[in-house]
Amino acid sequence: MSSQFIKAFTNLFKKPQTTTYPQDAIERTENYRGLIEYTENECIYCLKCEKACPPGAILFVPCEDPVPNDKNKKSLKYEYNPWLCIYCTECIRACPKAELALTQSDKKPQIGVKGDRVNSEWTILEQLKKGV
Amino acid sequence: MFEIVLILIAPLVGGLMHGSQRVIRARMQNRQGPPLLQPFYDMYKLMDKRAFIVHPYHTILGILHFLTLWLVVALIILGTNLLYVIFLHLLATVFIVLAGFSVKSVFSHLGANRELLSLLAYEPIFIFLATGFYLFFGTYDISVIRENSTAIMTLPLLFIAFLLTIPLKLKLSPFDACEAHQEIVGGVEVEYSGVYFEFLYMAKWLEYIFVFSLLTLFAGDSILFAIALVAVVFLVANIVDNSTARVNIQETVKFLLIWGFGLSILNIIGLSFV
Amino acid sequence: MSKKIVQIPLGSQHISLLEPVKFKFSCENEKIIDVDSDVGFVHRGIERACTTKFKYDKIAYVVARVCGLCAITHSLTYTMSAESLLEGEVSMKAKYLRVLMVELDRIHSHMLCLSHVSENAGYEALFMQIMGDREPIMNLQEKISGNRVQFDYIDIGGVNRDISLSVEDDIKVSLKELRGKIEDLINEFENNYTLSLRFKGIGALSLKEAQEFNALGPIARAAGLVTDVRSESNDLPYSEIGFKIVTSSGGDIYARNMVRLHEILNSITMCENIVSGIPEGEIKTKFKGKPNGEALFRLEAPRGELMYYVKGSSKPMLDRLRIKTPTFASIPAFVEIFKGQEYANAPAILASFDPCMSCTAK
Amino acid sequence: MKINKIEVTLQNVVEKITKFYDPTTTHFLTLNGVAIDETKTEIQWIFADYMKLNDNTVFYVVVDQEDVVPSIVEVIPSAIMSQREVVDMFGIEVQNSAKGLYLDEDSLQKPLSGGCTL
Repeated sequence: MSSQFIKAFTNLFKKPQTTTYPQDAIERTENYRGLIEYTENECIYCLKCEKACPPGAILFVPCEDPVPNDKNKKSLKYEYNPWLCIYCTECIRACPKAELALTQSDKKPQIGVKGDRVNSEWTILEQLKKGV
Repeated sequence: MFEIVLILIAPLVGGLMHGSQRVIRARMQNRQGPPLLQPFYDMYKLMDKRAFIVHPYHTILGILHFLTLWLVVALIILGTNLLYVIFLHLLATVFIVLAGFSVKSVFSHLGANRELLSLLAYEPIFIFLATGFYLFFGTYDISVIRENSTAIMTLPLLFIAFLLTIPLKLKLSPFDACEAHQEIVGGVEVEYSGVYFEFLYMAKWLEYIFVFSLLTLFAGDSILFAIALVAVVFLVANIVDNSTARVNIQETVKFLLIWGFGLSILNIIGLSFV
Repeated sequence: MSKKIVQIPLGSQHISLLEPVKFKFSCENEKIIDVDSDVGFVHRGIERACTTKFKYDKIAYVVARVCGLCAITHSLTYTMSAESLLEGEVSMKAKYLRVLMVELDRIHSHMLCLSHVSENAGYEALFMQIMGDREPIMNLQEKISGNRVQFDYIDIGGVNRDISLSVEDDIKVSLKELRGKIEDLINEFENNYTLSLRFKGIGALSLKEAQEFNALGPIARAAGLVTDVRSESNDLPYSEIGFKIVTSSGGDIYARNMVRLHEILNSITMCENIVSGIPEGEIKTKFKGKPNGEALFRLEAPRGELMYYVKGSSKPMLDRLRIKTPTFASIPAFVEIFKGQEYANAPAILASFDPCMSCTAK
Repeated sequence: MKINKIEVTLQNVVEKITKFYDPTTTHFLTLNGVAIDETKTEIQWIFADYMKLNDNTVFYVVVDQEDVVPSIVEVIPSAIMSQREVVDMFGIEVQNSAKGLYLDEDSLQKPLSGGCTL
């Protein structure tokens, strides 16, 4: 009891340990797990990342005007849902051209708003994928 | 005139004391905590909330509790009879106890029960306090007590007994079993909402004024000593709050009845030998 | 005083609860005479999802979502049971790293429980202090796995990230600081008079009751029942890193707190031993085949024994996954302890069980 | 971990468990169900010994949807929770066991049984 008594008094003159976010930025560790970044030109469209993703946050959906790439024979388009992603990096481990086609950056996802394909529009993409 | 202004701003001063208490508590717990004016921001927010009335008497009793407490504080500032003040304060507590029992919520009942039990513990000490002042000064008049020099040297045990009731009245650990939000969700406060809760909230601020103005009676006519006394007691009460756990209501009553009651009686008996 | 019986609800939403659980106490003057419980508020159907929606190699990530605090134990238990149905061998280094994370998890989970117990006993300052002391451990976990809470660190074959030398140094420094703080806390829990009024002799579970109701984890060890899955299995290298069973007697809240505090000290020792003696090797090895057959695995989660039953038949989808969580098995013991206690002590008693409702309802 | 599987019948399961179970050395883990096909379910009573290396004992019986599984609450009071869970999840009747631990009236009934179609 007495040690807590003294501690309560001395704490009065100490700087509080609260991080005053957002005035002060939060320190990020070097291994911070941020967004998955995709480079269209490097991709070989093996679809391994899509199969590896546990929550299904990566989808290759058919589209009409794909970015010109020789490997893209089925005219697919890479779609990524950062609000579904759990940032486990299974996709990067599955990727045969990791560090080129798929990388993990230290960026945070934006706060998801309605126009960001968070829920209903992503469901449409999933249905489109199932239809293939 | 000065007294009238003082009476009018009493709840605001109480709010500031509550705010500073929250700041000090936060610093003692090594965290940032709310700003000093947070109680007033809370009030502003509460005004926006939908007020839900369980039944009119419950609400009226809550308002009466606040008004009576304000009257108590006013009487202290005006310097009237100490005994009136203490009994009027008892009435204020009775209002809130009645309010607690008038609704169906179990938590409210438990809170009112605990409030009654704590009344049993601290009320004798208040009455002994008045008796002690009467025996020393020959009058119950607060204005007379304020004009004479300090009585703390002759009433030291009563002073300690009074200090023991401060955590109970301000709902600080270790004697905050009446409110005990982890157990009974605030006790009697639980059924108040919106603008009507504000009255209970302000009543809490007035308790600060009530307790500390009783405390200043020990300082007599020296204003500096009064300020020092309030500051030190305020700080110590907060330190104790931050180094103890909540004690059960039974233990609280037992502790106060043994120590508070015992010390007061010792002091009164001692006075008759002086 | 009257003999009227009052029904006091605790939950499903209550200030002293972290998660939804409902207890209905029948009280006579604040003395509890009967208890009724309802635990199914957060049922999410994870067992079914694991057998219909996810392939066996992704389930480690799914079951981590059963519980936020013991996420690592869930994924580790599943992974180990799945590995026993596949062909392959986990490297020693991966095993050490797994134990390191599990023990760090145990430290911060126990600290959360202790802070919560003291908060429910009305000691907010101690709550803030323990939560503040817990923060470096969360940071360590973030440095190792990249995340503060959902680690996603363990996968079939090993672990996902290697540990760097600078992180090893950080671990050593943080744990050394923590040891001093925990010793102060032991002193505080032993000697604070108001805390002893709230904890000593309150919510006691006798050894006989603990055996009868199959109490687990710290609750059982506080009652003097010698059981710890860490010494009941040899799949993880616990015997090499200085594991000791901590038991106490009395079975009250105080004994449970003491068991937790001393377990934290033991875990700190283990983590220090791990960091100073990580063997060389791969962090991940390839596993072949599809799960075939039945496997049953137990592991000591912070709250007690966690069991996974896995059944597969050489298909990517499992046939059955059964999760038995510690709190789920202890609820009959909880109900028994509550009877005869004061209602005022109920929140503290409940917190001292360290109940995890999202584990229970899964 | 090693599993010792012992087959029992619905008639003798309580008797066998009573004979096997000693609260000072063994504890009951859980009652588990495994759907075998659309109507058959394997019910398992899982036990483990205190402080023995990798020792698990499983009593199992294959039941039909209509069978009533005997309750072991008399012997092991803590089995009540897992019995209620099996009732909810597999739609199998367990003696003296109430429904509705996890599932509400309007939710999918017996989601883990073989006959469940989603």
